[in-house]
Amino acid sequence: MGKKKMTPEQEQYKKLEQKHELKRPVLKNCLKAFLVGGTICLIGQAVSYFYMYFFHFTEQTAGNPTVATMIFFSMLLTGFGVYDHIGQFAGAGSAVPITGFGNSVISAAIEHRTEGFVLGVGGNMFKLAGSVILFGVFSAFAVALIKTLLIMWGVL
Amino acid sequence: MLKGKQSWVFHNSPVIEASAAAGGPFEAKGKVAKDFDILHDDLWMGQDSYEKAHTLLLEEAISTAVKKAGLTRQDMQFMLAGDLINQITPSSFAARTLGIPYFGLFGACSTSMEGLALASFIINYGGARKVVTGASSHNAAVEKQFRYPTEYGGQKPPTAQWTVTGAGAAVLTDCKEKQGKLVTKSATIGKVIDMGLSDPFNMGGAMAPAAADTIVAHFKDLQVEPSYYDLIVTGDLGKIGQSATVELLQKEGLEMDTKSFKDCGLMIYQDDQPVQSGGSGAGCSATVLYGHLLNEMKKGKYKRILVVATGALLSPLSFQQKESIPCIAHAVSIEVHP
Amino acid sequence: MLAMFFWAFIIGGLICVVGQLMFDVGRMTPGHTMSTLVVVGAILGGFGVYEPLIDFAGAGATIPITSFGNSLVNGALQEADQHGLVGVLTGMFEITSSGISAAVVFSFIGALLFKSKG
Amino acid sequence: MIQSVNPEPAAVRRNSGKDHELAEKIKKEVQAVPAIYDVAVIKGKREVLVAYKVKHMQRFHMKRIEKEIKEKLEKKYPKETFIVSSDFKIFIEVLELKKRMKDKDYSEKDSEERLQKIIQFKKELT
Repeated sequence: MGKKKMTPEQEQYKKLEQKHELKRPVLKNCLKAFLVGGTICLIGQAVSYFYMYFFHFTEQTAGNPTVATMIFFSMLLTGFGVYDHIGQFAGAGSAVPITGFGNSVISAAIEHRTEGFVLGVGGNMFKLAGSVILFGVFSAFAVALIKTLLIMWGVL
Repeated sequence: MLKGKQSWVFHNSPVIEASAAAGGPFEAKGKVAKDFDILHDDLWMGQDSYEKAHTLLLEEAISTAVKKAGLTRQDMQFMLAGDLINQITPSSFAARTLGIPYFGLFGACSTSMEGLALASFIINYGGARKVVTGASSHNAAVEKQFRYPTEYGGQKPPTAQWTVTGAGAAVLTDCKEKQGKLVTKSATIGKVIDMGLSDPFNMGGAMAPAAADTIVAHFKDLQVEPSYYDLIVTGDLGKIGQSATVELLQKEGLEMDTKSFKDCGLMIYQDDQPVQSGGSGAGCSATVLYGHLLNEMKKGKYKRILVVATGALLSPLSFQQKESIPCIAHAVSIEVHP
Repeated sequence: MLAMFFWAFIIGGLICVVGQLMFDVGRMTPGHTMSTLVVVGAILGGFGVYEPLIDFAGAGATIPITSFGNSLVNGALQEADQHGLVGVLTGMFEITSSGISAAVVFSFIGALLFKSKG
Repeated sequence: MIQSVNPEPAAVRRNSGKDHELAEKIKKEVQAVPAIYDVAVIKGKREVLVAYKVKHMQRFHMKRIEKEIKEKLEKKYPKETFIVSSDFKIFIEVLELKKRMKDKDYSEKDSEERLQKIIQFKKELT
């Protein structure tokens, strides 16, 4: 991160420190992320088939209730204090799925409850997920705008 | 009296009359649980916020230490305390309840030794006859401020450290009867050192140079050898910080024996507790010293120890603004008076 | 149908591995990682490659956060198709609203029901 | 449902041999497409509903396949209106309708109504 210029002394220490730093078990972490992330998606698939069989949803429209249901599961797991343990094990496996998005909103909401519902819960709910919404919306705006303009000008 | 560049020698040997440690549920499962005076089985401790629980921990540690010294809080002339929360409110709120004239300190995780050094100084020069000092931290309150919500499923890397839920306090007096009692002999005040590291999930690595600097300064100022101490214990360097410090000291010509060079962050928890690199937080060195280590000294296991508490002086804001982490370390030596 | 489950697992898992690599090798914070993945999803959506991936992997593509970016783009494009440029703005949340509203509603319920466990 | 079911083609007008014949022919036509493995055809009073499953590895091209089949059918049977869908839900609905149609008491009017509902459903989802 630190792109600042470092003094030779600092550079030297950085090298020394890196020798002692515990290496992140990247391969193991990736495997765990794969298994847990895959399982969450598998559950999501089961939920969407559930909505297709028993409710009036098609392959295309089942996505919405599936996402909502997964976030509901996420709320329960977060509330009972399980999701953070899954997260420590799975890393991105539980952070990348929509349940991780739900977890980031819900955990912030629960955490700041002691500051009241307006300033605490309301004010902090999106403190982690806010950047996801910002960059999602802005990049979607840019992408959609460019594509629409290109279509209008007949390039596409 | 000032000795060397940055050290004090306390000729009047302020006495550590009594000390106490309070901890949370996670510490109750730790390696030194039996040395805690009070252990809570719930992080909330019957309060309605973690910050209040944090305040309660310090109140309890101080009250217990005062009681163990056979005194009342009205006998205390000053209280020196600090913690990691914004504007050190838990310590100040505890001071409000206790009603002792109060100095609020901030030295991040080095606060425990900053307090002990200053308290010793005040006693040594007759600035007071009875002083209480302490430091505390609360895992959930600190995580909330510095990192993510505790329920958030973010993965902590192996370099991360676990903030201790606990408070430690000690009562210092100018008691004339010193024989066999624990006294503070000297203190070395560290300078702020920044080696450019900026990963908040690797505090130990960032703090190691500060610890090494203070340790080197201590031996230079006091002109003693490391072997003078039975134990040199650092605050909360954790696995990475400790091994980096050993190497840094080696370069300065100070060989550290692994038996007599320990770290509170590595002493407090069991090996199988999920704390990654070890414990940290202002309560880490405070509980291990004022609980476990002083007990061991009373039992006669150690005669002279040097405690080097280390602190990372960052804030969530400074980290987000891509500032590196400035660090500090203060050392205090404690001996059994002959 | 079994193939659907299989590929949901594989594709979903692989997207998570990409995220894990961003954590561990790229040393990115979760916030940076998720934001980047959403942007990637939006761009893939713009090129029209994300929808076929959803056809192929089902929940394996709709559950990862990348689909959030994709559905934002699709919502905007659909609306733009009907109402021109203004639609880019107004249609944005057409499809994604369920995720956000579920997150908001359930978080509030969560905050009412649960206490932080620490 | 996990395996392919290969449902018989059906027609809403039970006694119209012509309709049955047409459904049969369309099913064969669609089945000939290599990317497809399970086809259900129902000839309604006006429309022909074609639901099918796409081989998994071909699912990337589902939209293109749908378009191709529709064009192919419309070219071959210009008089008919085709509703073509690869959506799993539509497939389930078609099977459900076929099950009901087996019942003698289920009138042609009911069948047609239900078929119209499915068609409506398919139109809504895009």
